[in-house]
Amino acid sequence: MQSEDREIDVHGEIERLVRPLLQAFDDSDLTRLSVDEEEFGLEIVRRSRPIGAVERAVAAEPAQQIPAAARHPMDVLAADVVGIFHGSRPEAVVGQTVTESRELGYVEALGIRNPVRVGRGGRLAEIFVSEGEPVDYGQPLFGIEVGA
Amino acid sequence: MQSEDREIDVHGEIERLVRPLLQAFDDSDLTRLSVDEEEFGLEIVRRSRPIGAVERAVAAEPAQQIPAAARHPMDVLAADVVGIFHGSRPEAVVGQTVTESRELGYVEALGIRNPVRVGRGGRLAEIFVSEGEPVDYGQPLFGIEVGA
Amino acid sequence: MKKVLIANRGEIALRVNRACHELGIPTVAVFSEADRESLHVKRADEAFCVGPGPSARSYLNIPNIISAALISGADAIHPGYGFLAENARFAEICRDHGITFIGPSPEAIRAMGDKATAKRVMVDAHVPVTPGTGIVESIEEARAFAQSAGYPVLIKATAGGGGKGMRAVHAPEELEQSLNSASSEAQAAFGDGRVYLEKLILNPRHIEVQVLADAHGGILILGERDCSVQKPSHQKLIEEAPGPHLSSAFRSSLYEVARQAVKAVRYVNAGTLEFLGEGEHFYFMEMNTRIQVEHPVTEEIFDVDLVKEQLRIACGEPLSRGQQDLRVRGHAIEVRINAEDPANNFAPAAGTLTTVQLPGGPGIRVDTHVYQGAAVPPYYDSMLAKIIAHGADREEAIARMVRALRETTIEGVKTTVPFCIEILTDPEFIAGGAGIGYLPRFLAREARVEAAAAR
Amino acid sequence: MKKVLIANRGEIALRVNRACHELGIPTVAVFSEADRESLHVKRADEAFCVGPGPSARSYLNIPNIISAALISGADAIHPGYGFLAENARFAEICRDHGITFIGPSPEAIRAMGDKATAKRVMVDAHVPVTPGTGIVESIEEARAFAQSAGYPVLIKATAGGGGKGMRAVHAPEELEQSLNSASSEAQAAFGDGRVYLEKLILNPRHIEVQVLADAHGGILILGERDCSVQKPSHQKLIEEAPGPHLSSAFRSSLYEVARQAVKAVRYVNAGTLEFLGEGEHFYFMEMNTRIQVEHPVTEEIFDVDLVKEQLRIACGEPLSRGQQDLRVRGHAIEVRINAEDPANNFAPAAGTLTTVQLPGGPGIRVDTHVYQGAAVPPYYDSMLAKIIAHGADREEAIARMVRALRETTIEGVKTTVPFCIEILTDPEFIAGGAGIGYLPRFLAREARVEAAAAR
Repeated sequence: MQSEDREIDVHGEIERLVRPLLQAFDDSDLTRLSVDEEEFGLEIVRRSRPIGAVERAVAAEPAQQIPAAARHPMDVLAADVVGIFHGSRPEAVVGQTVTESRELGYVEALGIRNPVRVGRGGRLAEIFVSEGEPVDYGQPLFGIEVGA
Repeated sequence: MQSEDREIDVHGEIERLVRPLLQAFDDSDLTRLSVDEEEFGLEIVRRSRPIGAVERAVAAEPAQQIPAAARHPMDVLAADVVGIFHGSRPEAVVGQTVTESRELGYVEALGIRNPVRVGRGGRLAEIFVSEGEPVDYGQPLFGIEVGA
Repeated sequence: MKKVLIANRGEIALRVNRACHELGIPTVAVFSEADRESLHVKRADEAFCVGPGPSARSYLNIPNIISAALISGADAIHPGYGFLAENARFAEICRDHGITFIGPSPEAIRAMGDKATAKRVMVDAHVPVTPGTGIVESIEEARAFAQSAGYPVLIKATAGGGGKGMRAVHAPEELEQSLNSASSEAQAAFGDGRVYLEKLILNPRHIEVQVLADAHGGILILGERDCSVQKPSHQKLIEEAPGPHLSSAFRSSLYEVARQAVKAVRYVNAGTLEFLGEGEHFYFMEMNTRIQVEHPVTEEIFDVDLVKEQLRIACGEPLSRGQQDLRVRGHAIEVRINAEDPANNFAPAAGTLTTVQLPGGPGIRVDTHVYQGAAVPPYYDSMLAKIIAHGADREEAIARMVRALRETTIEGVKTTVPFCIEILTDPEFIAGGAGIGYLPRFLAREARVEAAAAR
Repeated sequence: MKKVLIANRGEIALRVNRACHELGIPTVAVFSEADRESLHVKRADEAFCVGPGPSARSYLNIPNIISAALISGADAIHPGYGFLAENARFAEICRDHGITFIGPSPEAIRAMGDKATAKRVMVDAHVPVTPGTGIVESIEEARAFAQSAGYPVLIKATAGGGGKGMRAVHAPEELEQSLNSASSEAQAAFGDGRVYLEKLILNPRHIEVQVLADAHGGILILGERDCSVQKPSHQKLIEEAPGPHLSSAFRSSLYEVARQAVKAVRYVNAGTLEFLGEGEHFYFMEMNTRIQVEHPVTEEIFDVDLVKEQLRIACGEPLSRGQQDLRVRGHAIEVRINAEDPANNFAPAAGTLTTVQLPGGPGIRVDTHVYQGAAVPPYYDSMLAKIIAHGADREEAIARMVRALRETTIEGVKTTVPFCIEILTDPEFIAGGAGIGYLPRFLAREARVEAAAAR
């Protein structure tokens, strides 16, 4: 679940791939499902553990919220340490334009603040975590539509 | 491995199915492989046991020996008891025409002779066992091209 | 013993194959056309197809099995359990062909196979059987029996069946009236009013004793197993050894009786005496003249290989140890993993096993013939695997079994795994010593809970 | 202990998970991105990804592991073996965060982790170490040492390396000349002619002693394991308990020394003292301050759960039994099934396991994290499974192991299964008591046989 900067036809791909996959995933006992097609990479995660329980954080919510017309590449900012997520002030809001190096939040681990900063600027398309949520290594935190 | 009375294009089927299957079978650890297509049924058996060791008795030998022009249904006479196979006198010979009810051999079990008789007459296309060989239930003994 | 033919399938065929191979004895498998891809065929040194899927034409096909033994040069046959294991005629045919039948003599099989004969033999050997009377001629006779056997008693019609002419009597003041009404009912139903009395055992435990006896008079009493967790069909589901909460007086009396019984029958090889236990009393039910499904729990607590002992005994060797060498080591439990649906009256299922992940680690033994991709044919019994958990005590054995069952993943057919987890975490099972009424009661309780939840 | 984080992967993570669950303690797994589908993740109650595939960034990532423990509320960490198990700094960090490290104190880990310190501590505790001298000043001093330690002896250069200045001396008459030539060679090579002597142990056996010690001074000596079957890289391949052909004098001396060593180090928790054994003598090599791969053979013969004991000790509880309660039960052997190719210098293999069929039945325990369809990532050690066979004696244990290995089918990567069958059926292994030179010798013999066959 690293940054994804190819241009994709989100709506078409949702129709073709995500819906049946989500259905199959729901019917399964899988906790994580990866697809790596030429024009589309996707990972569906079920967090069955009591903590950090954002069901299908990566795929399901973007599928509902990214408008069909969006054709911008997406950067996903992921946690690189295990800790507790906190949003930074001023609070980042979905739809907002965010600029390079802005601190959107931080992961607190062993008393240390590990900032989560925007790489390439763009439109904040997705917040995958909530305030105070435990996150593990590689867990997606924010999605940025680069150049939007 | 019961009698097979559909008409088949043996040569075409060998080209299409049997060769690659035999190859795959040879490369595998399988002892038995079944194929059940609409127009063709086939079973390949490897007898890895020290006794009754007729390698690929059912498929391989017919594949080599049945002439390409043969278009007659094949009856397979199989053992219905466990015992020792003996040929009857006069000895049956491949290519011979055999008539209904003729005793081609017998399986001796617990001192009892269990005759193997021709069902529908035809051309004796195949003898799958040798004199004195132990046979088990369902083991193919003779192949008769019905109506040939 | 030069070569052993194993006249069985499934896990017990593998169990016997393992014992033979560990002793360096080659094996011959027999199989039906439905079992061509079975592990018991692959693991044997030779194998013969003896018939089509249905058992009657394959695993019960005596001529083909004997012929396979003769052709392959097998000089002994192990029958496993089920199929031909308690068929005295089969044991005789083996003897007639100079083949060693790995089990007791045909005479012992026959005597114990007939319930009336078995009961008479045991009574003669002073083995307690369920107390009862002959035809009751008078109320005084009935009263005297009930007095001595203790209430409750059961009145049964000689010509009886279907519960007609049957009455449970719980107190002396009910006896006379019950006797009269039972007799009238029997007279009306069968034209025969004669009745007899038996002691009524309300919620007995199924307690069985494993024995081994060699041809030289050596006898080993390998303790008891409690197999009280039985489905409504009386099939055992969970077995354990030792039996929980048995007094040492109960045990020593039980073992002494078992020894008398083995001597009385002049029994040789492995066998099991089954009893109904109630409080400090036990009553002989029947003797199984073969290895049993649940033999591993005894193996675990006594560190003995019962199948190897069977082979040694059949070779005429003496038992590998004496009674004084045996020492109980902790506690063992066996769970039968069946391809059946407990929610649907344990209906058996057939199919292909798409996933098979079996448990492991300390204290866990798995006896199974299944593997990922294996087919479960519809012809045979539904047992897929036995999980055996051993622990320092019953508590540890249960804890291990629960975690082992949670590790078990079998997909493709419904299995008893989730149901058995429920049993093993149920306080009544954990308390130990529940009778054979336990599982039906558990099922009824669950049904009530579900019904309540549905409201 | 409310919740245990297991800072490991593979079979040992499952082993610890089993012990915790059997004791009713919830578990937290940590995993790398390469192990997302691993059983140790699925079987734990919670799981945290702590980094990418390479161990340095995941299983050795102390901040992420500690953070996972704190977030999940785990109050104890079990390190398994390898990775952080003998990292004294990690044990200290746990202590600093109020987390119980399930193992000995950081001080004990540190002392035993440094070979020079460990040797000094052991010498002080009268534990025999390989005899040796300081810098040899005279031929008389050398002669005296060789006399007392016994030939052969090894001359080594203080500045040594690469065999320069090294000489094996097998008889007194060779001593003086060897000493002179070694010194000259060392002088020429390093500009330093100083040499010292050590006893040369020609074909030692690897004999190790399992110990358990609680915080109350309780010590259990759980006998020895013989781990002499080692690959040329000195990795153990087959282990057994008890050690074959050891005299009772050897054993009682070994156990007494082990007890002294544990006391000297004020050791608490499970540990293993490794010795080189030669005839009636043994010499301390090192102490492993953790649970070991081969712990199951000890568990099998003593009926003890070493990981549960580790948990109890870490909770401050006393040992569950006394030395007098221990009794050796038969013989146990462990074989490591590795994803490696013995024909190609045991080169490790990664891939996907297309078939996994594991053995079962009496006396067989399987500890594994693999399953049919599982991936074997390239980052970690190549062990796929441990098969443990227990029998009434060594002969039965070997017979069971051979049949268990023959039952084992693992496809998708090359494994050590066929190679281990060859070892277990080799007369020299069967005879028992071969030293650590055995496997290299076996390999050379096989190579010669193959070369001869190729001619």
